[in-house]
Amino acid sequence: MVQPAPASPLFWRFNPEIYQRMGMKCSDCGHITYPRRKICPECGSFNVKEHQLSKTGKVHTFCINWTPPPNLEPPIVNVIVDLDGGGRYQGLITEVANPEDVTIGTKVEMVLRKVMTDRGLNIYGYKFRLVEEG
Amino acid sequence: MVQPAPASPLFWRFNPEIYQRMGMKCSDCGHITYPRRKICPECGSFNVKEHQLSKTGKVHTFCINWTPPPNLEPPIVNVIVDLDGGGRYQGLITEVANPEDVTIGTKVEMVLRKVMTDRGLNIYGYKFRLVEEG
Amino acid sequence: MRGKVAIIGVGMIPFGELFEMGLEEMVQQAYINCLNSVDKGISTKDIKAAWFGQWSGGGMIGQGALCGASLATMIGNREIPITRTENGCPTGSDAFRNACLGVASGVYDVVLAMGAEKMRDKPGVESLIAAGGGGGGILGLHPSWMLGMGGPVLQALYATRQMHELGYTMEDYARVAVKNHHNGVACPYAHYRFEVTMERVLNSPIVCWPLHLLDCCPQTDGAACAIVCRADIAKSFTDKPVYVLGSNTGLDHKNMWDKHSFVEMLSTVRAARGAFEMAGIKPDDVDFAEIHDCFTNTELMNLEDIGFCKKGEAANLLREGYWNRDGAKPINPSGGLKAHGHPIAATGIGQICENYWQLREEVEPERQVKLKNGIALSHNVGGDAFGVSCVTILSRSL
Amino acid sequence: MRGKVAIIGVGMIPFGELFEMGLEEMVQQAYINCLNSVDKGISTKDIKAAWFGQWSGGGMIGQGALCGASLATMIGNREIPITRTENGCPTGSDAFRNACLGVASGVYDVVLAMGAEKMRDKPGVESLIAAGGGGGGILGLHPSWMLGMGGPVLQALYATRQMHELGYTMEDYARVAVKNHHNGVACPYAHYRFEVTMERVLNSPIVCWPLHLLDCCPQTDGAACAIVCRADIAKSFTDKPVYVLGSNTGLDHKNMWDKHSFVEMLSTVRAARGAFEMAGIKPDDVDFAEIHDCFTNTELMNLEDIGFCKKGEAANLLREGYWNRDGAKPINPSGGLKAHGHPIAATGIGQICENYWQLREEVEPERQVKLKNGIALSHNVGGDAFGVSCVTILSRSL
Ligand SMILES: [Zn+2]
Ligand SMILES: [Zn+2]
Repeated sequence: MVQPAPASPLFWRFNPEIYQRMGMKCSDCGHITYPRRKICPECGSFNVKEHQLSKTGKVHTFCINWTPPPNLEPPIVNVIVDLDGGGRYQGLITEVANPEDVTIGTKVEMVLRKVMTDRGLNIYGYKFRLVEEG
Repeated sequence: MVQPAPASPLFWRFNPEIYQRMGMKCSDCGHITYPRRKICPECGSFNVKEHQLSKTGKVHTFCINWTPPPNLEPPIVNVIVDLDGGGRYQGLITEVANPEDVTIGTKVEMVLRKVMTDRGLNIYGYKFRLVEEG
Repeated sequence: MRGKVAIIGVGMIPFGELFEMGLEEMVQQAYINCLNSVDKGISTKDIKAAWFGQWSGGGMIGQGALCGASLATMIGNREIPITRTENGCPTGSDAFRNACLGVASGVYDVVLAMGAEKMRDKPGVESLIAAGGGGGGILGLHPSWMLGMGGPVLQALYATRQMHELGYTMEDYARVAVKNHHNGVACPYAHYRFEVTMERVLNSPIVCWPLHLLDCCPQTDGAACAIVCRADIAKSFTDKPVYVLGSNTGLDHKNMWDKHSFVEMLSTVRAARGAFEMAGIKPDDVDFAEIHDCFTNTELMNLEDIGFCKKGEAANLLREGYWNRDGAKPINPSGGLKAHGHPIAATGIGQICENYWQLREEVEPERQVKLKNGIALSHNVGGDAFGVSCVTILSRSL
Repeated sequence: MRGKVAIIGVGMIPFGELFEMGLEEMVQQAYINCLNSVDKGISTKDIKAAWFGQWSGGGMIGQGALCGASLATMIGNREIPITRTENGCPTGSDAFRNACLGVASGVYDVVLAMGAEKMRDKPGVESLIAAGGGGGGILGLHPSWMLGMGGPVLQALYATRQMHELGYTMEDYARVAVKNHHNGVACPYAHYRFEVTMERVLNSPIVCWPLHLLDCCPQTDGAACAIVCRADIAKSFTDKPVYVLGSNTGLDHKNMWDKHSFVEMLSTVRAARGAFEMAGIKPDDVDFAEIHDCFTNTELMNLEDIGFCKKGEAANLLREGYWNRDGAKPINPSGGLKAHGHPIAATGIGQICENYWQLREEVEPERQVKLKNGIALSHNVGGDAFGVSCVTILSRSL
C-alpha cells in the first residue's frame, strides 16, 4: 500500500484534528463529524463551525478482528463510538484483556497511544480504553 | 510504487516473452509486437501467431536520462529499437562509455543483464549493446 | 433511459484463481466470447465507444495507470473513445450504467462495457493490504482513524449491529452461504463449486467476529463484458435482446462514522429507489436477482434495503426457502459473490451476464429460474464505507 | 452532442503547491466558486449527477479507493449518482465528456464535472515514482521492458525524433516555454507566474536529453469543475451560457513500441478529427486554444496533430508569433501546463474554465484574447504511452 510518510503535509494538516480532536458541527442540520471541512457532508450546508469532540462515549457497534494487517497482534477490537455530546468516532480498543468485555453500550474513553510506526517514526493517535464503572 | 514481487505469477507468465523473446505477428496486417496476446492491437484481428523476435536492430529513437529512478546511475540511455526482421523493442543501452555514441540508426544487439533487484532477488532481462562495426 | 437501451451480447470467463492468465488475456477471452454471443453476428467495427470498469488500477499487479488506451490495445480497437471508470465494488455495474448513458445520449449506437480484475497475483492478505485494508493513509485520512480497518471489519461492524437490532444470528448468516454455495455448484462460471453445510460455515475460522471465513466471498480473478445498443436497432443483432429498464447509482457517506445506521445502507436504498423509478416497476415485479453478498450478512441487509422485504424479515424468509433458486424470489442463482467469486470490476457485469442468460432461458435446466414477468435485478454495494451502490434492472420485453 | 449541452458555471482554485489544503478542501473551494459563478444562481439540489475525474486514485497521498462516495461526501450531496473516471492526463476533460453524455442522454438535466489532483504531498521524484515512473510492473508489464521509463523519458523519445525528422531544435522547444510563461504571468490562477528567457531554459539542467528542466511542466496541486446542463434550459441559469459543440476522446496503442510514428500522436489526431466532426467546424474556425504542453516539444506536435498547421510547421509559426496571445491563433493564454501547472485530473477542466471565461470576455484585459467566431478548443494527451487524448470545442453561440 502506498501511504504518506509521517513527515508528509497530510500529517501536518491533520494535527489539530488528531491531537485536539477538532471536528465540525453543521449549524443547519446539527451533524457532527471529523475532519473539519467547508461543507457539511450530511446536508450540503456551507454553514459549519469547529466543534470540540468529546473524549468519552459508548460503543455503538464493534467487531473482533482475528486477521488484522501485519504489525497488529490479534485479536484487535474495532469500535464505532457514540461520543458524549454528539458525533461518532472510529477506532480501536486498547488495554483490554478479554475482548468479550466490549459490547454495545460499553463506556469508553480516548487515550493517546502509538498507533503505528512508519520508517522508524512513531505515529500517535487516540485509542479507546474501557471506563471502570464506579 | 506498488509492484509485483519477483516470484509473482506475472513473472512466471512472462518467462517465454522475456527470455525467449517470444512475441506475436498478425497474419492479417503483419504487425509484430510483444507480449503475445489473442488479438492484434493494431487491427483487431484474432488471426495472430507466435513470432520469434530478433536480437539485433537499429536505434529508431533515444534519449539520455539524467534523472532516472533510484538504483539507476545517470546517465542512462533509453532506446526504441527497430528490430531486424520487424517489430520494435523498448529498452536501455548498456556498456556504453559515452552516451553520445548512441544516435538514430546505431546498430545494437540484445544481451542478458540484471535489470533490477527487488527484495534481494535479481531480475534479469535484455539490454542493448552497441554492435562493433567490422 | 427506459426504452432506449438493449443488451445484444455478453461474454464472461469462468472466474477463479487464474494464475495462467494476465489481465489482458482475461479481457480478450471475455471480449471474444461476447462478440461470438451475438446471435446475428457483430464485428469489432460496429462498436463505437467503450467503458472500462477497473477498480484496483493495477495496485494488485503493478498495473497502475490503466486507462482507455489499455482496453483499446487489448481489444485491438483504437478508433473509439474509451473511459476507465472506478467506483468501488460496483465498478462494473457503474461502467455498464455509463455505457447505457452513452447510448441514450444518441452519440453512440453500439457500445461495450467491460469489467476485469486481477486479484490473485498477490497472496490474499497482501492483496487486501494493497487494496487499502492496511490502515494509514487510505482515503486520505490519518492512520489513527483507519488503523486496522479493511473489508471484513467494515462489514462485521454492520453484522454485530444487525444481531443487536434485528436479532439476527450467526446461523442466519451461515444459511446465506449454504444457499449460495448450493447455487454455485450448478454454475460453470463459478469460482467455488462445492456445497457447504451450516456446521462447516460455523466451524470455519473466525476472520472478524461475528464473521467466519465461510461468511466471506473469495478473492477471485475474472472478466466480463456486455454490448449495449439503441433499443430500436437491437433486433438487427438478435431476436432476443434484453432491455435495460433502469440503471442507477446511489451514494452515501464515505466514512463509517457519518452513517445514520448500521443495519441499513442508504447507498443501496437510493440506488434501488432511483432504478425502480426509472424502470417504472416495483420490487414485487422482479422475478429474481443477483445481489452483492460480499459477506453473508450483507445479502440479508441488501434484500431489505432494495425493498424485497421489510427490515428484519430477510433471515426468516431465508429459513422458509423464499430466496432459494426454486423459491418465490430466487436470489443469486449464479452462486453470488460467495460462490461465484468477486473479481471487483468484473462482478457487476458478471451479474448482468447471468441475468441476460437467465432471461433468455439459456442456462443449464438445473440453474434456470422460473420467469413470470421476465424482469431481473442486479445489485452491488461497496466503495469507501459501502458508500456506493448500483442497481440494474433488465427485462426481456419493453 | 452539438446543440444539446451548455456550460452555465465553472470554478477553479489557484493552482500551486497547496501544502495547506487536502484534496477535500481543494474540491470544496472549487465547488463553492463554481456554484457562486452561476449568474442567476443555482443550488446544490439542482445538480442531478456528477463525474469525478481523479487520476492517481490517491497513490500520491494514500488516497486509494477514491470513488463516487468520496466526491459526494466532499460536496455534501449523496442524493445523486457519481462516477469516478480516470483516463491518464486527459482524466479531467474525459470526465467532462462523460458529464456531457449524461446530459445528452436525457436522464440528467444539470450535472457536475469535477477534477482534482494532489501531486505535492510527496516530493517530486518520489511522486513521479509513485505514479509509475519507477520501472517494473507498471502497466502489468515485465520490468525488463519498463525499466527507467517515466514521463520525461516517454516525451524525450518523441522530441529526439522530432529533431531528426522535422529539423526541430532545442531552441524551438525553449521558445514554447518562453511564450507560455509570458502568458502565465497574467493569469492569477497560474502556478508559475514568472517570465523565462530562451537562455534560461537552455541553461536549466537537462532532465532527459533533449529536454531541460524548464521544458517540463511542474508538479502542481489543483481542482477545477464545471456545471453543464441541457442547452435549452441554460438561459434560466445565465444569459451567457457557453455551448459544447464537440467533446471527443481518441486512443492509440498503450505501448511505445507499437507506435507507427514518433512525430505524431494518433490519439490526438483521432480525438480532434472526431471533435471537429461532431462540432461541424474546421480547425481554422477556432479562435484560440488551450493545448497539452506537458513538455515543450509536445505543444508543437499537438498543434500539428490537431490540424492547426501542417506537420513540421509549428516551430516556424511559433517564431513568427502566430501562436502568441496577440497572434493569429493564441495558444495557451492561461500559461498552459508549463506555467499554469498540471494537477492531472484538474488540468483539462481548468482549461475549460479558462475557455469559458475567455469566451465570456471575463478575464483581465491583458490576458483576454481577441474573439472572431467565438469558438475555443482545449486538448489533453496522456495515459500509457500517450495513448489517450481528449478534445473539447466550446462556443459562445449555437
Ligand atoms: Zn448539515
Ligand atoms: Zn493486425
